[in-house]
This record gives sequence, C-alpha cells and structure tokens, in this order.
Amino acid sequence: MTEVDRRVVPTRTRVWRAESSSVLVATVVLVLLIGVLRPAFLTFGQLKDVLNGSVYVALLAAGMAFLLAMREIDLSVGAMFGLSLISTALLMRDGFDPWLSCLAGIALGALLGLANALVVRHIAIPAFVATLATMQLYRGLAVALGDGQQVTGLPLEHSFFSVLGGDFLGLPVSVWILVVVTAGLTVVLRWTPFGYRVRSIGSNPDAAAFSGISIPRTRLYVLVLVGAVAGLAGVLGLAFFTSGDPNIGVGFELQAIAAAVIGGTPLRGGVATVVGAVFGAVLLGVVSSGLVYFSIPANWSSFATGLVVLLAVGVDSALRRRQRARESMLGL
Amino acid sequence: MTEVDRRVVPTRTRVWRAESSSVLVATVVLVLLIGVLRPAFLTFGQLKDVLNGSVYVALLAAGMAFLLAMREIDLSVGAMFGLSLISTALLMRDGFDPWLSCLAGIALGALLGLANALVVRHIAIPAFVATLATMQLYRGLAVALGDGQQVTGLPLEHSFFSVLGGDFLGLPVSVWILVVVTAGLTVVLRWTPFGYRVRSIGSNPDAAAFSGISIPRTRLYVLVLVGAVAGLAGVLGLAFFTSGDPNIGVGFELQAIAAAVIGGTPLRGGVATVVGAVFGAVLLGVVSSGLVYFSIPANWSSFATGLVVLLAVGVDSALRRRQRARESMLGL
Amino acid sequence: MHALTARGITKSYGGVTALAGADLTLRPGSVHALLGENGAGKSTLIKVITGAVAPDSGTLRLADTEVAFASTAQAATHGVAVVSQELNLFPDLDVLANLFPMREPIRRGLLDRREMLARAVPVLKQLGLDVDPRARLGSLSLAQRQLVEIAKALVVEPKVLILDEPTSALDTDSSERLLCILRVLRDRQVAVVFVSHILEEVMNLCDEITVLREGRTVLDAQPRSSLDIGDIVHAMLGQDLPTASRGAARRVGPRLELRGVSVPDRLSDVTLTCSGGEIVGLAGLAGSGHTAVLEVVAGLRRPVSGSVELPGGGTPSSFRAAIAAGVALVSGDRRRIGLMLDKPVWENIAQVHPVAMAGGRLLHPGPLRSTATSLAERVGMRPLDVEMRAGLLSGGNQQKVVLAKWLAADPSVLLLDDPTRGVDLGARAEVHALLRAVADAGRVVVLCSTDLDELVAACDRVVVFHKGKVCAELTDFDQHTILRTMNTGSL
Amino acid sequence: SSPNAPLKMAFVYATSTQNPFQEMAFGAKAAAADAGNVDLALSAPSGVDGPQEVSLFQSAIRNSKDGVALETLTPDLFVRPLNQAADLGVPVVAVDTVPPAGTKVDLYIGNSNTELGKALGEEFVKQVPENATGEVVLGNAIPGLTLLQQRLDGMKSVITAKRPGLRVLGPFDSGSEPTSNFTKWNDLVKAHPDAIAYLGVGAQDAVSLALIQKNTGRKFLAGSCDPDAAALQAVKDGYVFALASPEHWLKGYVALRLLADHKRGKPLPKGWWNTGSLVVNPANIDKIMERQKDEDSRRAAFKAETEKQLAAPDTYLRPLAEAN
Ligand SMILES: Nc1ncnc2c1ncn2[C@@H]1O[C@H](COP(=O)(O)OP(=O)(O)OP(=O)(O)O)[C@@H](O)[C@H]1O
Ligand SMILES: Nc1ncnc2c1ncn2[C@@H]1O[C@H](COP(=O)(O)OP(=O)(O)OP(=O)(O)O)[C@@H](O)[C@H]1O
Ligand SMILES: O[C@@H]1[C@H](O)[C@H](O)CO[C@H]1O
Ligand SMILES: [Mg+2]
Ligand SMILES: [Mg+2]
Repeated sequence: MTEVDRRVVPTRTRVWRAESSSVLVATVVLVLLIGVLRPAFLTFGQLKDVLNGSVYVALLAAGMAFLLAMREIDLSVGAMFGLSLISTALLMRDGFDPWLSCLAGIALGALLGLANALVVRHIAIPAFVATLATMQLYRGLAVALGDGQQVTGLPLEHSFFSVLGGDFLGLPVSVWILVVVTAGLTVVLRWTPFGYRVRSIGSNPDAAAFSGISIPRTRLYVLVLVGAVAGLAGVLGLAFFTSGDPNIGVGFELQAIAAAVIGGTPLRGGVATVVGAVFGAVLLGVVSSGLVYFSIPANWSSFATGLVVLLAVGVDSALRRRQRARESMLGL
Repeated sequence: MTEVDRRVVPTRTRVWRAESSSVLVATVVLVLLIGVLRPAFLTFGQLKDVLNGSVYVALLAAGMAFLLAMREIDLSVGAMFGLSLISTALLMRDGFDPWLSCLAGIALGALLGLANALVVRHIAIPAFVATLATMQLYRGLAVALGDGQQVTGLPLEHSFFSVLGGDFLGLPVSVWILVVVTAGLTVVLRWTPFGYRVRSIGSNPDAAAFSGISIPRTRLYVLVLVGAVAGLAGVLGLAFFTSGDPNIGVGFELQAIAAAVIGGTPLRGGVATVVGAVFGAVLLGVVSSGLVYFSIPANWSSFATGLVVLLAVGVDSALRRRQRARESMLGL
Repeated sequence: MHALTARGITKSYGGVTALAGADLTLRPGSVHALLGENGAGKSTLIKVITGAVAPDSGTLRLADTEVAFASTAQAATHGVAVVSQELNLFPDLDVLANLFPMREPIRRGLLDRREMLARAVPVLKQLGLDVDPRARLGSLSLAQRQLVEIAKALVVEPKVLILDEPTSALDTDSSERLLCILRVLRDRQVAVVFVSHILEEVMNLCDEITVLREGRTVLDAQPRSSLDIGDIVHAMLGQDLPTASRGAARRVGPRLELRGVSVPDRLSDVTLTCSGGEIVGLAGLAGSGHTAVLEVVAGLRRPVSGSVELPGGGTPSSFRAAIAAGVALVSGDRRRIGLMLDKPVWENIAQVHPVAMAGGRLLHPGPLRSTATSLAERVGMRPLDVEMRAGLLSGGNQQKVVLAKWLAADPSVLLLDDPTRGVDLGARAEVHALLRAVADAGRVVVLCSTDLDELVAACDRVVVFHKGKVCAELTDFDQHTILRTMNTGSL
Repeated sequence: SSPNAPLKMAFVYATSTQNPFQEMAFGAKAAAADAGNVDLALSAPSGVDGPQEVSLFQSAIRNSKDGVALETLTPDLFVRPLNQAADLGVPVVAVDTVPPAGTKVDLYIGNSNTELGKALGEEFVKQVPENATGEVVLGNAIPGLTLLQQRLDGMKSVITAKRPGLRVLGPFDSGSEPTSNFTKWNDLVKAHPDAIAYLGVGAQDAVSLALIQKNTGRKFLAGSCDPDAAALQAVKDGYVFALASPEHWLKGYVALRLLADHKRGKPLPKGWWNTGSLVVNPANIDKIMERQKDEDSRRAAFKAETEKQLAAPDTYLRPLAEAN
C-alpha cells in the first residue's frame, strides 16, 4: 500500500469499527429475527416508536460513555433526568414560558452535575459513591417539589410540546435531537482536546497526571456535561409525556450503564463510543418491545427479557470476537 | 524507627487498618450522633435489629468485595438472593425437609454463580453485562416459579425457622453466621493463595496472567463463591421472613456494591476488605433505621436519606484522609 | 550562558531521601550524560526539573530566569521536553494522540489531525518508527512505544531535551538512529540530557558528564574528554567495578531441546539444544523469532509442528504446565507484565509459586516476607525493604524484583527477555554473576537481549535468528559479529 | 390514657416515592392532626424494598410506642417483626394488605382489591354491548404483587361472566416506571391492534393509555386504578372510561385515627375494616379532581366520609378471613 492509501482507506473503516458496528449489527439481526417471527413488528411505526422510546436512556448512555471512558460512573443520571423533568413541568405550570423553562431544565441538569462534581471533589469520594447519595437526594427532591404528585395542567397547546414532541421529516424530533447530540458528543470525544483528556485519564491516570492533565477539572466538566444531557433528556421526556411523574427515570442509571457497556464501552476506561452507547440503548429497547409481540405472560416477562438480552449480547460478542481474535494473544 | 520496628509493629496495625477502621468509626459516630439526638435509638434491641436487618446486604457485599478486588461486578446478587429464597421456600412447601432444602438453597446459589461464570466465559462478555442479563433471568424465575405469588404456608414450627431465625447468646443466629462468614472470607482473601490471586488480578491482570494465574478460572471460583454466599443470604432471609416474596432483594445489587465501596474497596481492584464491606452495609442500615427516629415529612424522606448517606461517607472519607496523611508522613 | 541549571535540589519521600542537594548544569549545543546507580536519584531530578514533582528545596533556572514548572505540559511549552523512564503513554489512544498531550494543535475548536500528522510523520520517519500513526498505542511493542515516547518529546522542538534511559528498550539499530538524532539536535544548539546505564553509548555520544550518588552530585558537568570509563564507574559506585570472569561453561545438567519447531509467522523448523550449565544467548532483529522461542518454551505459544522437551522430560503444554515443570520467564517489560505496582515487593516476589501455583493451604505473610527479603538481597534490590510498594522503586530495582520473583522457585529453565533493562552497571554485573550461579547449579539459562554487550558479557553461546530460522550458532563472538549476523542472516 | 395525652405514633409504608402510598401517608397525617397532640413519624424506603421496610418498621415500634400503622406490599415478610411489636406492647394496625398468618395483628384496614377489580370490570361492561366480540388486553405493572393480581382476577371474572364474546388476553407485563409503562402499553397496542380495550390495574396505566390515544388518534377503551393527577385528567379528557380508586387516603386516615383513639381509651376493633372504593368516571370527575388538589382539599372532602365510617364501625367491619 502506498502512503496515501494507508492514510485514506482505513480511516473510514476504522472510525466505523471504533464506533461499534457490532452492536448495530446485533440490533439489526435481532430486529430481523423478530420480524421474521412476527412480521407485524417490522412496520415503520413500530420501529419509530422503539427509537422514540429509547431516546432518554440513549442520551443518558451517551453521557455515561464519557464517564466510563474516564473510569467513573454516575448513578444519579436517572434522578437528574426525573428532577429536570419535574422542575421544568413545575415552572411551566407556574406560568413560565415553556421555552424558557426548557432552557432552565437543561441548565438545572448541568447544575446537578456540577453539584455531583463538587461533592466528589470536596468530600473526596469516588463519583460512584457520591452519586449513589445524590441519586436519592435528587429523586427525593423530585418527589418533594411536586408534593409526591404528578404535575399536570401544562400548556399543551404551546409550541414547546408540538415541536419537541412532534415529528420532523417522518421521525420524532427527539430522535433527531438524539442524532445531533450523538454526533456532537462523538466529535467532542474523538476530535477535541477535551475528548482526548477524557480518554487519556481512563487509559492511564498516572500518565495523564504526569502530562499535566487535571483529572478533577476534567471530571468536573464531564459530570456537568452528563448532567446537562440528563437535563435535555428530561425536557424531551416532558415534551413527549406532557406531564411529570416523580418516579420517571427510576432505574435508568443501570440501563444507561448497560447500554454503554453493551455498545462497546468497557468499564476499565480509555475507550468509549457514543454511537455504540446509543445503539446499546436501542438494542435494549428492541428487546423489550419485540418481546411484547410474543404474548409472554406477565410472570415470565422478566425471564424472557433476560434470555433475549443474553442472546443479543451473545451475537454482539461473537461479532466482536472475530475482530478481536486478530489483535490479542498472550505474548511477550 | 529501627528496621525491626518497621516490619513487626505495623503488621497488626496494618491488618486492622486494612480492614477499614474508618467505616467502623464512621458508623459508630453516626450511631452516637443519632443516640444523642434520639436516645431511644441507643437500645440494645434496636441496634440488634439494625444488625439483623443488614445481614443480607452485608453478605452480598462481602462477596462483592471479592469481585471488586478483581475488577468485576456481579449485578445478579439480589436476584440470586431472591431466587434461592423462593426456591428454598417452594421446596419446603412441597414437603422437603427444611434443613435439606436449606442446603439445596445454598447449592442453588452456587449453581447460579456457576451459570454466571459459564456465560462470562463462553459468550466472552464482561461479568457486568452477563449478570445484567442473568439478573433479569433469575428474577424472572423467582416470579415465575412461585407463579407471581408469595410463598407461604411453610412449616414454621420446624427447627430450621427457630434456629436460623432465632437468637444465640443474645444475638440473632444470622448475625453470628455473618460474623463467621466475614471472618472466613477475610481469611480466604488475605491468607490463601486463592485470595492472593484474586487481588493480584485486580492489581495488574497482565502481570497476573504472566505469573501463571488463570484469570478465567479464578473468576469462575469467585462467581461461584458469590453465588453460594447469596444463596446463604437467601436461606437466612427465609428463616427470618418465614415466607418467600418473588420481588425480595430487588435493588440489593446496588446496595451491595455501595456497601463494599463505602467500606473501602475501590472499584479499580487490587485491594478489598470484607470487614469493610460488611460495615458498609451496617452503615447504610443505621442511616435508614436512624432516620425513622426523626419525623421527616413523607415527601422529604428520600431526600433526607441521600443527605445522611452523604454525611456518613463524608465522615468516613475525612477519617480516611487523616489516616492517609499520617501514613505518608511515616513514609509508608 | 547556561541552558538550564539546577542547584541544591532536595527531595524526600517520607523516610526515603531521593535527592540530597543535587546540581545539574546544562549548556546549549551539548549532550550531557546524567549517570548514577539505580536509585541514585536521576529520574527524581528529572521529574523535579520538568515539573512532575515539586522539590523540597533548591532552585531551577532556565536560561537565567528562575522557573518552577507546575507540570510537564508547562515545561514543554517552555521548551523543556522529557522522555521519561517509565513510559507515560496512553495505550488506548492512537499513536498520534499520544504525541501531543495538552498541546494538540487546534483548528476551529477541533483537533487539527492534519497538522498533527504533518508534524508527527517527519519525526516518526526520522526515528525509523514504521507504524501507522493511527494504530492503537497498546498494540505496539515496547521498543516501538519507547520510540513514541521519544517522538513525543521531539515534536515540541525543545530547547532542552531530557531523555531518561531512552535506549533501554531499543535494539541496536534504533539506538544508533536515536544517537544520530541527538547529534543533530546538538548541532541545532539544543541542550540534551541523556541518562543511560550503557557506558559505551555514553562515551560515544556525550560531551559532558554529571554523576549522582545517593542523591548528591559527585561529578558536576565534567567534559567527557577528561574522563575514562574507570573514572566514571568509580564516581558512580564509589569503588571499582568487580570484574566478571567468563569461565568455560560446564555442560552438566539435563537439556532443553527444541526439535523442528514451527510456529506460523514466527518460527520455522527450529532445532535447538540448551544444556544445563550454560548460558545461551538468543539474538535477532525484532520479529526474527528469538523471543518466540521463549514463548514456545514457556508454553505461551503452541508449535504447529516439532516438539519441545523440557529438562525434566515434559513438554510445555500450557504456561502453567511449563511453570510447574520448572520454567521461569523474566520479562523486561516490567510495568506491563512483570509487576503489581500497587503491591509491596514481597507480594510481587510471592506471586508465582506461593500464589499462582499453590493449592489451598494458608499463606503466612511472615515466611513470605522473609523469603522475599533474602531473594531481594540476592538480586541486590535497594532499598532492601520488601514492604515498599513496587511502583515506588527506581526502575532498575523494579527489574530486580521481577528477577527475584522468578528465582524464588529455583527454576530448572530460566528464560530471560531483556532482564537487565534499566539495571545499572554494577547491578548488571551482579545479575550476570547470578545467572552464572544459576547455570553453574546445572540449570538451563536462555537469554534474549537487545543489548549486544549483555550477550557478549553473559553468554557462553549465542544463537542468532533471522526470519524465523536459526542462522548461526556462535561460540566465539563479539558485538560486531552478532550484529552482522543478525542483519544479514549469515556469518 | 387522658383524652389528649401526647402520643408518639408512626406510619410505615411501602415507598415514599409513589403516589398511592403517599395518599395513605397524607391520610395518616390528617388523622394525626385531627386526633391532636400526636407526634407522627412517616417512614418508607425510597423504592419498594420489603426487607428495608422491615427494618424501618422495627425502628418504628421502638420509637413510636403508642402505635404503628403498617402499609406494605409484602406483608408476609413481617411475621417476626409484627410479633416483636406485640412483645413490646405496641399496637399495630395493618393497612392495605392483610396481616400475615401467625401474627397477633387483628385489625386490617383496606379496600377489597377483588371488589376493586370487579368494579372496574362492571364499568367496562357498561361500555360494550352484550354481544360484543373482540379482544381485551390486560396489563400488570408489577408482576409478583399479590394485590394487583387480585384486582386482575376480579376484573377478569366480571368480563368473562358478562361478556362471553370477548377474548381476554394477558395479563402482560406493563412496567411500573412511567416511561417503561408507556413503552410497554404502546407496544401492546401495536402488537394487538384489533383489541377493543386495554385495561390495567396500576397507577400509571391510565396515564400511558391516554397518551397513546392522544398520540395515535386512535380511540379505544382504557381503564385502570388509582386517582393519580394525570389519570384524572385522562378521564376528564375522555380517554379513560373509568378509574377504580382504592381510596388510599381513607385507609391511612382510619388506621391512624383508630390507633390514636385506642391509646386514648377506646378499644381497637378487630377484623377487616373495609374503607371501600370509588369509581371515578365522567360523572364525578370534576369533584374528584377538586378533592385531589392538595392535602387540605382532600382532608375537607373526606371529612364527611371519615366521620361516617368512624361513627359506625360495625358497618365497615367484617371478619379478617374475608379480606380479599
Ligand atoms: N490457573 C489457575 N489459576 C488460579 N488457581 C489455580 C489455577 N490452576 C489451579 N489453581 C488452583 O491451584 C490448585 C492446584 O493447581 P493444579 O495445577 O494442581 O490444579 P489442576 O486442576 O491440575 O490445574 P491444571 O488443569 O491447570 O493443571 C488447584 O486446587 C486450583 O484451585
Ligand atoms: N514516590 C516515591 N515514594 C517513595 N520513594 C520514592 C518515590 N520515587 C522514588 N523514590 C525513591 O527515590 C530514590 C531515587 O529514585 P530514582 O527513581 O530517582 O532513581 P534513579 O536514579 O532514576 O534509578 P534507576 O537507574 O533505577 O532508574 C529511590 O530509592 C526510590 O525508591
Ligand atoms: O394501588 C396501588 C398502586 O396500584 C400500585 O401500583 C401498587 O400498589 C397499590 O396499592
Ligand atoms: Mg530512573
Ligand atoms: Mg493439572
């Protein structure tokens, strides 16, 4: 290969591979499999709904990928999502302009992320423990602020709901926003110095510190970013669901971590793929929606879900293994 | 200090320190604090109940400490706990001897752990992902086996319930069992080749492999051990609760990880403290039982819990920091 | 005018004094050797200069202005670049990303990969590092990673370039190329600091020499021309080097035999016999197959044809089986596959037999500690404190721990891959003496080394590999014959 | 036991983050206020967690010796703790779920979940002609939760008896977390596109089913339980034909009130106190929405009903064994 070849050809392939084609393939395989067994699943409307339903966990997973890349975990994402959603709803109910409230909701998410970062820094505890506490704190606030009630009575005719909750070019606006955020975060992770810092820290924290990368500062930015993304997810959730429930997003933290890991971001840090994380969330969405077509009795649904998740990650892993076999081997 | 000093004196101190006195101190501080504000909390019966109530998460956390030491996480511990409990209950209801059923329950836990290990090995996925799937699988089985119902009508007059659910020398038998298991697992982790292997792998997996330690095999043993411990917890749970609920233990996985991490076992692997993990669970138990003594408005109780957890880990972290500062002054 | 001066630098870690008033004076346009035993404080001094570590006291001046860098990144922006001894690289990032930490060229808010490439490619080419700049760093060999670390320093076009044992992982070719580059930099008025334990290299390259001993400067910027190797050794050790004598090898013990061993892409039809009592050197260019022999004997790689017979009679069917049969494998890549840096020395030394290979009985830390202490003493680890975390030892001493960990089992086949990487002169002689003692006890010792002097100094016989085949067995050899054979495939 | 002695009491409930349970807590709070001079501690885990609730209960019987009302979804885990309370002499009243066998708790305040399901079934039956054919899809938000199963069984029995032409499918898992509840129902609606009705028995189902109709423009029959704010709105907007409300607030109120009165001299009744349930449909929706506005509006709206119930215990009491 000439020098030029070497530069041009693999770039695209590599970016594609790095961005975790395997989970995408696994998702497609699963969709087709369900489609063959239950053709009704393969309608545009159903697939659109799966995408739409995956948006919130997908956004949280995208943020989580950044954290995992630097060997951190944020357990409060589900609660930040819920609290942002509820707070935005309360603002609207109290007469604030919905678009302003929407901005406030995102800003609140960022602020909650900042609070996480400050706790991590000043109490000097791992983000995992800090966010375990703030998860309850934020969830508690979501309950307390709304007085334990769902928040309803929002100005549903306002453009906020029709735009963010509506469609654009045949796809839900929130899916478009997910696409844009995914692309943006991918660019940030891969092509900005900040993204390099994040991955450097996860790859070798000592070397990162040695190179003058400030771990606390980078962590702060990432936690704020994750909070802002959770806030965005909350606002989109509100636009779609049109009311606020204090329990919304319970358990999302595990789903988001799972989506990121299934998508190809390992817990050991250093590498991450935002696209993979998003597809991981879609994969989980496909599993749960697809199963509905098989009329599983309620008492067996959790069992079946577990089985299919196993199947899906098995396919993913088999695809991945072919890639990996080439690379790794115990050797000097 | 003389050469002799440096080798002999610290051994005992070091063991003590390694076993995380800080979380113990934090727990005691918290107990005293609550006791000062609400003297009724400081009764023997109350503290006994807190201990008794912490046994299940504590056992799971003890197992989790092993996994964290080798940079793994098992999300299925809560489900293994629940499934073992339900299965044991079903066996008893169907007329099997309670003590035999009890052994079967523990063996089932070990078997579930083995299944986790086989999935990890043969599908070649991280334990985190594998157990995310098996968590649902096992939980689903717990629901399905009992047909979604609580399992009642057990032979409560049998010695199984009076012995394992009873007291011995003033403390619940399950607490004694926790003490014995904690001591045993501490010995295993610190003083057996197996324990050294576990910690070696967490320190540097490549160096471990290049010293002849088989990572898959060690992981298998650990996952089986964790399963067996979860099975034991399930059996003890049954003896205390005297019935099986299919949703029992939901969310225990996060509590167990949290307890281990709060107790001083970092997520990065290489070190672990079983005693610390157990005290971490007790600390969480103290927080939640202690809060009952303060008339927190309903809507604020989740918020308050988060706040107190934060406070508790803050105390722990401050203690830890002082210790570290002292150590580095001594050049340790 | 001096390029950089360090005066009266002190630094201690708890009880350990790493620097006790060290001085260093650098002139632009010269290559300055910084020498000293393992643990003398060289790396610490460098860390202080480049802002990685804050000194307890002392002053730094860069071209007559007093400075104190907060980080290596800051130092780099002031033209002070460092190639640190322990690679500070990011295995998960690609080569290109590793070259510009904290100083990536940026265009419109994004990384300017094109600019990075434009700056990196010439440097990589100059260093002869033929890898795709987009390859994952972790997929590179240790030598290649070392070159990346060097490239990282070169891309900033430094005024002061400090290299902490840059050649310890390099083969002869790469070392030569590096030395050429340093000469060019010297001509461009760069002040170069060069740390090495290979004195021949130093004498060939350097203009001035500073020697540290126990954290103090004992020889301060002396012109090389005024010194000979003996003077330097004396300054470093405070005494003369014990002369190692190579006696005639006695081939006594049972033998290690490879018959017609082939491994796809690595070895083809290799037949080789190593007797107990002799030290056999394996030489070759990177990828020529000599390290694959170690892997095969250690059971890390299964040959597709041919057989391997261990001295005890078994075959290494797996790594564990090989270890159980008495094989030991000492690697020079200590940080990646040799050590648990966060664990005390004694746990590292106990890692193989007491831990990895043991059954279910209890381990008593007491005996493990005392065994470790005597082994650490045997390999000359300093400070002789087995409670110390391995990561805190100086580089050479870390390497000794790896050796000790494998000697613990009294192996019947001792395989070594660059075992004295970063080990100082005196200690290296001690290690060689140790290998000799092991051989004399009737054991098989097989040594791979990129350092030809080491092969010459330690081995009885050198087997040279070329493209996966044995191309020569030398019993009478010097550096030049080995080098020629390695490169040409024939004598 | 003077009529206004200070009392320390507690209400321990399944989770602090879900509205049905908070309704009961609000009721308990109102009862404490009405009884006067009661220091009421409210405790609940932040998510449904039986074992943790057991611990909270154990603390509560020590801290609130004058009486504890226990609402739990996992009553069978409480055998020993309830006996502990008896040993400590702390009066306990079971709320919402029947106290387990083997305990000395003999007052249970709760609605009949089977009746609740039947009531919803009756409301449904009113919506469809006698000879109707087609599918009816049932959902269960929390598989493994007995009281939901009882509601489903009750509902199903009415439908199969009165509308034999209908085919009842499920129950399927409908998920309890709001987004997953929506997604699951949305999928169920797509997977069973021809069904004439989709019925849940949890607090979130009506909210999701209304939203689906709003989004898709498709009209179908939807019903469920619990008067959550968004569910009430759905009835108001015509997306949901009815909600069967277990009247959680009443249970909390009556339990606490009886406990307080007991400490101040009245004997504690024995048996199952059925506080009843309420069908919320377009006929009474405005009134109920008004009632559910805030704590004060609830207290005011329930005043007559509580006074009525407390004045005639025997009307509401039945043997414990009949609870369903
Ligand atoms: N690769 C390993 N990693 C960790 N522990 C091991 C490993 N192999 C064996 N052990 C433990 O060490 C003990 C003794 O090892 P030994 O090699 O005799 O076992 P083995 O089953 O014969 O192993 P192998 O199949 O690898 O030969 C065993 O009891 C086992 O618990
Ligand atoms: N972080 C640390 N904590 C404690 N001791 C340290 C630390 N870093 C270095 N030391 C000690 O300081 C001394 C000097 O170490 P340094 O790494 O500077 O030696 P060196 O001259 O570079 O040796 P080598 O040739 O082996 O690389 C050694 O005794 C080392 O163990
Ligand atoms: O009525 C409530 C809700 O339906 C909830 O979903 C489960 O518990 C019941 O008490
Ligand atoms: Mg050094
Ligand atoms: Mg064997």
